[in-house]
Amino acid sequence: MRLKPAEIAERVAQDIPDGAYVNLGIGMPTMVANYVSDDRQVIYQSENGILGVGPAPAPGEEDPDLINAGKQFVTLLPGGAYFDNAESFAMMRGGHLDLAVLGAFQVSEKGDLANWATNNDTYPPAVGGAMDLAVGAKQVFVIMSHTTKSGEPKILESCNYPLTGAAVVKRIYTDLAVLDVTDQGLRVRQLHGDNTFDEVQALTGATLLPALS
Amino acid sequence: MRLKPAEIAERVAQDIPDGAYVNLGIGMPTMVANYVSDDRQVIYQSENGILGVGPAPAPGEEDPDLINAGKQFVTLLPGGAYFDNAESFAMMRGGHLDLAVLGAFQVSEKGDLANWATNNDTYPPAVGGAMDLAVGAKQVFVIMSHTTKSGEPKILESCNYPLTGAAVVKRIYTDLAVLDVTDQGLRVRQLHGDNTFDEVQALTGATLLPALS
Amino acid sequence: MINKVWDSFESAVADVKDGDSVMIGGFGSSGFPLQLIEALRQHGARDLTVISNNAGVGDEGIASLLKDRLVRKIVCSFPRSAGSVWFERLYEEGAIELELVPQGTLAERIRAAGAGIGGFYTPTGYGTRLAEGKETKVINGRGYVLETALPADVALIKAQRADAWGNLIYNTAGRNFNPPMATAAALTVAEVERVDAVGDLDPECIVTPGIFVDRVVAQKEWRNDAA
Amino acid sequence: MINKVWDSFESAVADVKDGDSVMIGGFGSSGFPLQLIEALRQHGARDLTVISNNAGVGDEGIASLLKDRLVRKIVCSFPRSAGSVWFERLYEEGAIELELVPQGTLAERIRAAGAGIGGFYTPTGYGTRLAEGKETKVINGRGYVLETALPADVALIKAQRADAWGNLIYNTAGRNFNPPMATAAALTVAEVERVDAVGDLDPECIVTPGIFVDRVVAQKEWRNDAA
Repeated sequence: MRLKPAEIAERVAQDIPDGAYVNLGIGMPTMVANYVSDDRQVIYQSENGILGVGPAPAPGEEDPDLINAGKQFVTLLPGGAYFDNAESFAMMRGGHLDLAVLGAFQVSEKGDLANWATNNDTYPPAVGGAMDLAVGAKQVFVIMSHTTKSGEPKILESCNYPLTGAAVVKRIYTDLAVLDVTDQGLRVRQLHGDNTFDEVQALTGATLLPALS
Repeated sequence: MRLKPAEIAERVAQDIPDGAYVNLGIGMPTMVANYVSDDRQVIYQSENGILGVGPAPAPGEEDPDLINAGKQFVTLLPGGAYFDNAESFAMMRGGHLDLAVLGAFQVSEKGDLANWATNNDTYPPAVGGAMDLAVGAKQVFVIMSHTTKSGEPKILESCNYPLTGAAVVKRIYTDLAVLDVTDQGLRVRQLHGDNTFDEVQALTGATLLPALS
Repeated sequence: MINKVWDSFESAVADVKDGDSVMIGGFGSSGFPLQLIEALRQHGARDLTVISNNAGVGDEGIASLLKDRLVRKIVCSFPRSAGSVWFERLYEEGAIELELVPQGTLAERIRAAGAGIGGFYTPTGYGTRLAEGKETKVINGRGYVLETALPADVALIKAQRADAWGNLIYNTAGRNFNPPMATAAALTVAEVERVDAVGDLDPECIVTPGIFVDRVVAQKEWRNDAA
Repeated sequence: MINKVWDSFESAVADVKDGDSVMIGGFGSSGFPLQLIEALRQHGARDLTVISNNAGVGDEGIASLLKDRLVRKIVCSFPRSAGSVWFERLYEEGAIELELVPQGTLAERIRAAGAGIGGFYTPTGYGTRLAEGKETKVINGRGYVLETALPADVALIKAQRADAWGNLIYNTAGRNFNPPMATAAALTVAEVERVDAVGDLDPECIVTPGIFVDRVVAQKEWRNDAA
């Protein structure tokens, strides 16, 4: 049983605490904001210089300068603030964000993250703010499909794509399971639906530890 | 013939160009602002985070937070701005100020500046912003008496007090003369009143070059 | 009297030289000095090094400089966006050099140049391909990469409001790279929506003090009707 | 709901521990968190390292901490002002350690700590006594000194206005060391003149975003009468 992307995002949202300062990466991570329950106040940062990112504006109400890292129009919540990119990345790198939720190509059992480049050298590389977030946030959660479209594992003993950061990922949310990166190795935190440990292990390129009871 | 401190300040003021961004050190340098002619617009920076420092406020009009580096109450000119100390010293160190006018204990013929500590080790040292200004401003002018109170030269082949910065001074304004620090050495730019080259040389601890005609 | 307001975009960029390094503010479509870029394109200085977060999309802005083959090298964090066809074409041809820099390192290198800092140790990129060949240092048990200041000959930036002293105020997320770039170039030119009277910008809210700005050009003529 | 407003200065500093490093904002008489300092003095934590631009004058503020002999070490740029009698007395006795740092280097080390920068190369102090024993490096022909980040356990800062999210706005030159210190400590406590409703501070003019601030205490009770 595989969760849909929106369902993985919903699962991540359950683990975002009230009052947290959070940066959501482009793509699937951005969906997480849709599922945080209304009784929690979460403050979203956008790398281009926004703290307190609000929902999309009503049509016709867009401020042409007010976009998020994914270049989508957004709004500012009351209590939000603007700053420049040097300050924004000082905030990120300086360990002030409680959490970054990022997509990934691959994650290793040590928490190494690969999410900026493949081994396809004919294509120009692009890194953006991924490396800064990876080393800067107090915790990094990864949200991704457990395997590639062709069924290859994306969770490995070591990444074979270029690293974004070494030993930075704390938890991995996939369509099959939730895994914690621990000093002992990758530990299953939750199996989705009726998935069994052995089924998830078979689709994982690193040895898993069973959930603690 | 020795100029009074206010007269030296007046002489410095003549050399401050229209439109210049200037930091005036504490003490005699601060007097320079009193003598800049009204047809020149000079923007003064204060290290504690002011650009566009204006004159002292009228009695009773003081803002308790609005002080200059010498802890005197000041005002802000229209067009001025506030910023924090990290930004203020970024501005100074980054070479954005056209000119710093500083006092000195000693200056060497190479333009070394000593203005923060003597060799009296029983007294606790204090440096403030002197070292940042010395290396940061595009030009450093020194304003000081030519000799100590006991008549010892303050302009020397090399400073025997601890340096504030090496090879940073461009011009020295004293009660006796104006001297330029050049690649060839210290060159007389102007002798005040009826002072002769030989009289000034006799009170200087480094070899002077005569003024260019 | 200090007056940094220039009449035209053309004159404000007329002394950009072949081979210059040019910072261009903006992030996505936000806070881009589009009219300054167009003036630079028409000016035609070649062999430029462009420093910006992106490498342009479509035919406009930075992409127009690439299309006209005025750019020898680009220093950026994210050259590959949807529609960055001119960058991709030149890159495939080997007609443009790319220096890829993590976004925060790019911003911090620009700030360092403006702040007189020669270099700094950042944890970003440590242990990755983007740190290869760079000096590293372990400080208090953590690994850091040495990155150096990145100055430029010219910065083209975009703000919302200015005054004749060059003070700048931005609009919402339109700040992005503009304030640090303003500090880091030998010549800083700001495209603004309007010019206010000196003293009309709140000194508590000025983001870029005028000392960092050499020239200001308004997008259209504007008179301080409130005065 | 996020509410960083605390009821009293006493409770806001109650968990400062013996041996902590404590940043204290302010420059001269401007932007000093005097009531937080008084609460810290009464709290009585000892063996403190104080990081501030000055070492106090008279009997008030930082000087009151020295007078009560709560401070083991002071990191500052200008300890010797007219009236800094307690610092001078303890220094003569050998009862206080002094780390003298050029003012811009002090501000930049604090900023570096808040910005995740491990260290940086500054030209300030190169070739002087204050660079003795430090690593140096010549970059593009200019000499630089390596300085490291300076974090703290606690920052006590002063602002003019705050909201419950911890956003801060300052008054004129009252910013000084307060904004960089806000970013550099594990626990940042702000003394403010008043607390406004969330959303009442202009997001274009907020100097310290609330993410850097843990606790806010108002100098007197204040209600948002405009609301």
